[in-house]
Amino acid sequence: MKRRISNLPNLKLTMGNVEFDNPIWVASGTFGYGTEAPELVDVNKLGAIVTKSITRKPREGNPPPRIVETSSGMINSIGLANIGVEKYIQKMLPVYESLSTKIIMNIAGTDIQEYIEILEMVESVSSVIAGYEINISCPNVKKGGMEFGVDCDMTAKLTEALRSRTDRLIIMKLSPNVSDIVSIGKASEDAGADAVSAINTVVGMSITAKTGMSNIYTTYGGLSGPAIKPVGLAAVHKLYNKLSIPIVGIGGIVSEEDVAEYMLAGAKAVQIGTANFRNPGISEDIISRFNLFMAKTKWGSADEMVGQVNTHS
Amino acid sequence: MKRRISNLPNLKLTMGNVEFDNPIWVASGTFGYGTEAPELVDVNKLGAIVTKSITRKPREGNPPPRIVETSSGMINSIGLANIGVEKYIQKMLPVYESLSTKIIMNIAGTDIQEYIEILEMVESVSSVIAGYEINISCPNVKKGGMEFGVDCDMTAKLTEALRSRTDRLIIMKLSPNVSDIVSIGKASEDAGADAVSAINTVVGMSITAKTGMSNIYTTYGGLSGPAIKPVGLAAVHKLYNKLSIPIVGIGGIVSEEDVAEYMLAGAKAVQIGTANFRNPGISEDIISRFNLFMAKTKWGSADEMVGQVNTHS
Amino acid sequence: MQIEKAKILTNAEVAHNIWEMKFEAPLIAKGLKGAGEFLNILSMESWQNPLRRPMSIASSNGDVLSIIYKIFGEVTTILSNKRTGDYIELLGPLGNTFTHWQNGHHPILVGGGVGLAPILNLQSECKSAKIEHSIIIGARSSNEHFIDHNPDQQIYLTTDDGTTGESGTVMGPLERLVKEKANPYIYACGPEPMLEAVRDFSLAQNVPAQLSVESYMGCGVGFCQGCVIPRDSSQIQDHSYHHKYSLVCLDGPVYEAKDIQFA
Amino acid sequence: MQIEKAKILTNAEVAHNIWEMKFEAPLIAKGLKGAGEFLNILSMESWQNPLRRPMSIASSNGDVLSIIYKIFGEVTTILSNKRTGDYIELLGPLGNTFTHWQNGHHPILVGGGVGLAPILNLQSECKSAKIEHSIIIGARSSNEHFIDHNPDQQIYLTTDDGTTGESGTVMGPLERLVKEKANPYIYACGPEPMLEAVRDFSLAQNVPAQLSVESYMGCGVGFCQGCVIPRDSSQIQDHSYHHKYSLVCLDGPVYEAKDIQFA
Ligand SMILES: Cc1cc2nc3c(=O)[nH]c(=O)nc-3n(C[C@H](O)[C@H](O)[C@H](O)COP(=O)(O)OP(=O)(O)OC[C@H]3O[C@@H](n4cnc5c(N)ncnc54)[C@H](O)[C@@H]3O)c2cc1C
Ligand SMILES: Cc1cc2nc3c(=O)[nH]c(=O)nc-3n(C[C@H](O)[C@H](O)[C@H](O)COP(=O)(O)OP(=O)(O)OC[C@H]3O[C@@H](n4cnc5c(N)ncnc54)[C@H](O)[C@@H]3O)c2cc1C
Ligand SMILES: Cc1cc2nc3c(=O)[nH]c(=O)nc-3n(C[C@H](O)[C@H](O)[C@H](O)COP(=O)(O)O)c2cc1C
Ligand SMILES: Cc1cc2nc3c(=O)[nH]c(=O)nc-3n(C[C@H](O)[C@H](O)[C@H](O)COP(=O)(O)O)c2cc1C
Ligand code: FES
Ligand code: FES
Repeated sequence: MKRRISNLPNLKLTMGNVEFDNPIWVASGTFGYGTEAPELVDVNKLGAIVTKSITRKPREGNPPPRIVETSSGMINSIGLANIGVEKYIQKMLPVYESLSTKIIMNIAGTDIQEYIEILEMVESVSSVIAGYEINISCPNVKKGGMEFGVDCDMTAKLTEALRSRTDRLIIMKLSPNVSDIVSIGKASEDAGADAVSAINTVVGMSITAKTGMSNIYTTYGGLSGPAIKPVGLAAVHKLYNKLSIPIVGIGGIVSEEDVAEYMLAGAKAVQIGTANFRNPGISEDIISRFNLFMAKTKWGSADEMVGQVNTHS
Repeated sequence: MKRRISNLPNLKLTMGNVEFDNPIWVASGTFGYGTEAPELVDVNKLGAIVTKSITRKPREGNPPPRIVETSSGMINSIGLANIGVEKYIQKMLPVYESLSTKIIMNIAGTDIQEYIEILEMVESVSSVIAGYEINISCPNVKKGGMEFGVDCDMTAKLTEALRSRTDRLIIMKLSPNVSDIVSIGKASEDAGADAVSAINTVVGMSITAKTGMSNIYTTYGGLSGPAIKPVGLAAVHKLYNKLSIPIVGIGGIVSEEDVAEYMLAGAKAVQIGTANFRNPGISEDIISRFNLFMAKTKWGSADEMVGQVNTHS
Repeated sequence: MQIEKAKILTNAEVAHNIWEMKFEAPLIAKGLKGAGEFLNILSMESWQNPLRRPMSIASSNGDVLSIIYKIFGEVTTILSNKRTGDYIELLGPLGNTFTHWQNGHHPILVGGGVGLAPILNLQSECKSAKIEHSIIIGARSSNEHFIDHNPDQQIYLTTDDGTTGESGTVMGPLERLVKEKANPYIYACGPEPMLEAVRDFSLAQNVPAQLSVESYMGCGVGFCQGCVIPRDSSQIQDHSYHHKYSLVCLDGPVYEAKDIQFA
Repeated sequence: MQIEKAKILTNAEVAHNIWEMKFEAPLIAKGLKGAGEFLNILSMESWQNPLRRPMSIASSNGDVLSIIYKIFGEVTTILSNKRTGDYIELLGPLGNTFTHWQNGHHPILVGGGVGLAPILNLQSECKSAKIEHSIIIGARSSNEHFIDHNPDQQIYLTTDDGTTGESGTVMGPLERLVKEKANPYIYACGPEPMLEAVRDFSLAQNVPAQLSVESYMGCGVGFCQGCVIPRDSSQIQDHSYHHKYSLVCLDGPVYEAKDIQFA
């Protein structure tokens, strides 16, 4: 076993045609557009920022209450409140020119045409964005995303349509609320996605017994946070066993050990979500601590540990 | 609003042809065969005991490690270790004659024939059992249960086959690991089930970063406990909206308020699982505290609050 | 805006179920802009409760800040178990401040329940600036009050059950004071029904009012989009991505009464 | 078997990362059957860690019991933060006991790490019963020991790094003592590699041995079927529903060396 305590371990990775400084990214919808808390986090330290889902038109989102805490987790139903692609191009893309971290634009739509339109609008202007994460798995909008996320054919069609229109990185973001996440992942891979990310939130509900009220306006919302880490790990490991494209692990990551667990399960990179709400600087902290963690393990680089969990078999 | 502080609230309920003293039961696999801890719990106080899944032959179960704690939850992969139906008939049924609580026998099989055989063997002897919970949703066996739990047709066939062979209560136990739990519930209802119970455990995985080991021998196991309460509540509420048979709510219940939340979401009865491991007497405690809770609410009986969550709409 | 581990100086029950905690937070103290701002508090290592809890700043005195909190659920119970010398982790200062009170008005400060916290902070500022003002404090019963009824000092207490001060809600003294005082400006914080009553009254009487509102918060910094309230204004705020809603953590918690709606 | 809230009398670090806690548990104390039994401990209200933690009883003295624990993860850290006068909730006594040590043997007691706890309890019983015995205690280094090396009293310490007592593992003194003593019987508790070595040695030398083993426990009472170890015995136990496995919480934690397998 080689040990490299002296040098910082190598955290670089390549996905599609993009090189990332490290595998620790922030998840869509949990870090705004990346510019909200400059006093608290140096975003240039992050492996990537996945920006809040963008739709064709601005969306006001769902009425409050939109969020509620649960045991080791939270439920949200923001309803894809966002500024719309036009404003994203106009206001955000220029800002991203000055950041050295990679920007991944998360896109959501209600039909294939909407996804295509958004992507084409962004492709038509020059910008530094590294690629797209395609949200086919948001549980919080009535029409839309969700329908793709449970259907292999639709996922394949959407992936193909986008693939043919960009050379940038395409990551399909998968839903855990399905009987068989691997088949959706495989459909994405076969249709040309560069990677898949998993998981989006798990459908959940919260009620206050004393008042009899639902704590989320839309009744159901998406469960996230440490409570769902086991669900995310299982999804990533199953995908790793059957796919050859890289997997981005998401769900309940709050520490450097959680990052390592996801990588051992098969994730080449990870995204931190809910934890950013507790501490806007946590992702930066986790990157430092992951460096120390790696320095004490037998793995020479982050890449070497991907998928190497010992499963007793 | 009527308030009945003086009298104990009415907790009785009828499901199928069975009258239960109260809606608070213990969940299969979390209370053994009901006779394990007589010093710590008076089982006759419980609304019902759902016994550990029984298969046609005794099963040794999976190799250890079989369980591991997670944030506000645990993962298990017991692998349906059980004494088999013959010993159940021989040893347990006579014991149940002396209990005044209702016994619900949980059955698991690898194909329809196995379920039928088990049920017929029990029906062929005289006993006091109140009915059957049919486990079509165990994530921890290679062959078996799981296949039914994700497939409407198989669920319908199995339900019909069992329905035609018993007049006792039949509860189909549903898996949350599906794209559409309501369709499986509807298939059960249409095929003659008296009730459905939801949810069984959520597929999950656990890894120790330092050692790189999977903490469960079979890699994947079933997540239970408070972490999954939001998932159970959402499932119950969705089922309540579309089914007319009663729903038994399961998942993360550890307090009288959790019981009330499940009832507000649509459960006519509930089962307590993982919490029994922390405190073998907790279900009895929760029944007392639920009585006090009810006495302070506007609901005259437990039945009145079923499904009455206020969803802002 | 900072994250700071603050050392607890005192933590004591000041009225029934209502606690006051004082702590040293020099970094955050340096960034304060005025009464109305809040802190987002983390009370434990465990992730059982992943989210921080927002609490208004009730006073600031050099490096020492205080909060006044009601024991409501899990986290406020944990807060009340903290002892002198323990630490809590603060994110702050967050949010906007009460304004215009220095501009020649007679500020009428109205606090209900623990909504009193930012109102007491504003009272201190009025005192320091030697601005004549009145304060009305409402509660259900005398055991929830920890300040004395003192009309001579323009301190008016109300209780629903009449056990202290005037019987009834804060609206009694408020309606009276608005008539008595020249150029009144209302500043209120408290439970939603109280804020609605104050809002309706201020609009009907055409008296300006600022309300400090609460909403369920995920982050306090604009990341989560969880803390919205419907906004009655044409002024588009980018934070909430759409003019229909306003983010309480960034645009609030203090709003002109006319600008917000209640659900 | 009882659930009892026990008042903590003392809680202190006795060696590097190793703590001893004493508490009053009169109900549980009444039910004790002998050394080897354990408690299932709940250290908090929160459900962040839903499961209790099994800990061997290290001593019993009237109503006062003690445990010796190593700070391993979340819950043992919480345990170490408890102060005198705080309460912990115990479920116990659980499990079986060491046997045969009163039957004319020379008990050789072997404890490794915190596996020492039940071994110290057995040592006390030997002392009370005035049975001549030897004790071997292994650790990685001297800072993990809190008992003195004292061959005159038949107390033998070992350390991997030789900083105290004999250098090496417990196997050194064990092999020697087994030869020296008439009618020896080995009682061991400690990390799995140590137990495996003791087991193999006892089988090879045909010396009887009882081992106290650990396994991940869900309930401690036979509900969950989580705590199994593979069993090398034809004796069918109903608890685990099948002869292949044994439930450590009910059939164990003490096993005849020949009866169990290690993974
Ligand atoms: C800007 C602002 C300032 C506040 N100032 C004060 C104050 O000075 N003193 C005071 O006692 N309280 C204040 N609150 C309310 C306080 O945040 C809640 O009472 C506290 O979060 C309750 O936490 P808990 O864990 O004890 O209760 P829980 O059992 O978790 O929840 C009980 C109720 O508390 C509220 N709550 C819980 N979590 C949050 C959250 N993350 N964000 C907002 N509300 C939440 C909800 O209404 C919930 O129904 C303020 C809230 C806001 C938004
Ligand atoms: C019969 C028995 C007697 C024991 N006696 C002692 C003793 O006297 N002193 C002592 O220090 N330790 C003893 N242990 C081990 C002790 O239970 C663990 O060290 C403790 O649970 C660690 O908890 P944690 O939260 O600090 O660690 P965690 O971070 O939760 O876990 C670290 C490791 O502790 C073990 N563990 C965690 N939860 C459990 C559980 N529910 N059941 C069993 N193991 C678990 C696992 O190996 C896990 O990998 C005993 C275990 C058993 C089964
Ligand atoms: C408040 C909130 C808003 C979110 N918004 C989006 C979104 O707009 N698009 C998206 O793809 N995922 C969204 N997510 C899902 C997260 O990106 C992530 O997949 C999920 O929260 C699981 O990770 P976590 O457990 O680390 O939070 C959102 C999550 C939260 C909590
Ligand atoms: C250790 C363990 C064993 C279980 N065994 C069974 C089983 O044999 N049959 C079954 O239908 N469900 C079984 N379950 C699932 C529970 O009955 C219940 O559906 C699930 O644990 C969710 O409830 P909870 O969160 O209250 O634990 C088991 C759960 C656990 C934790
Ligand atoms: S609390 Fe998260 S955006 Fe306001
Ligand atoms: S710990 Fe649950 S059966 Fe042994």
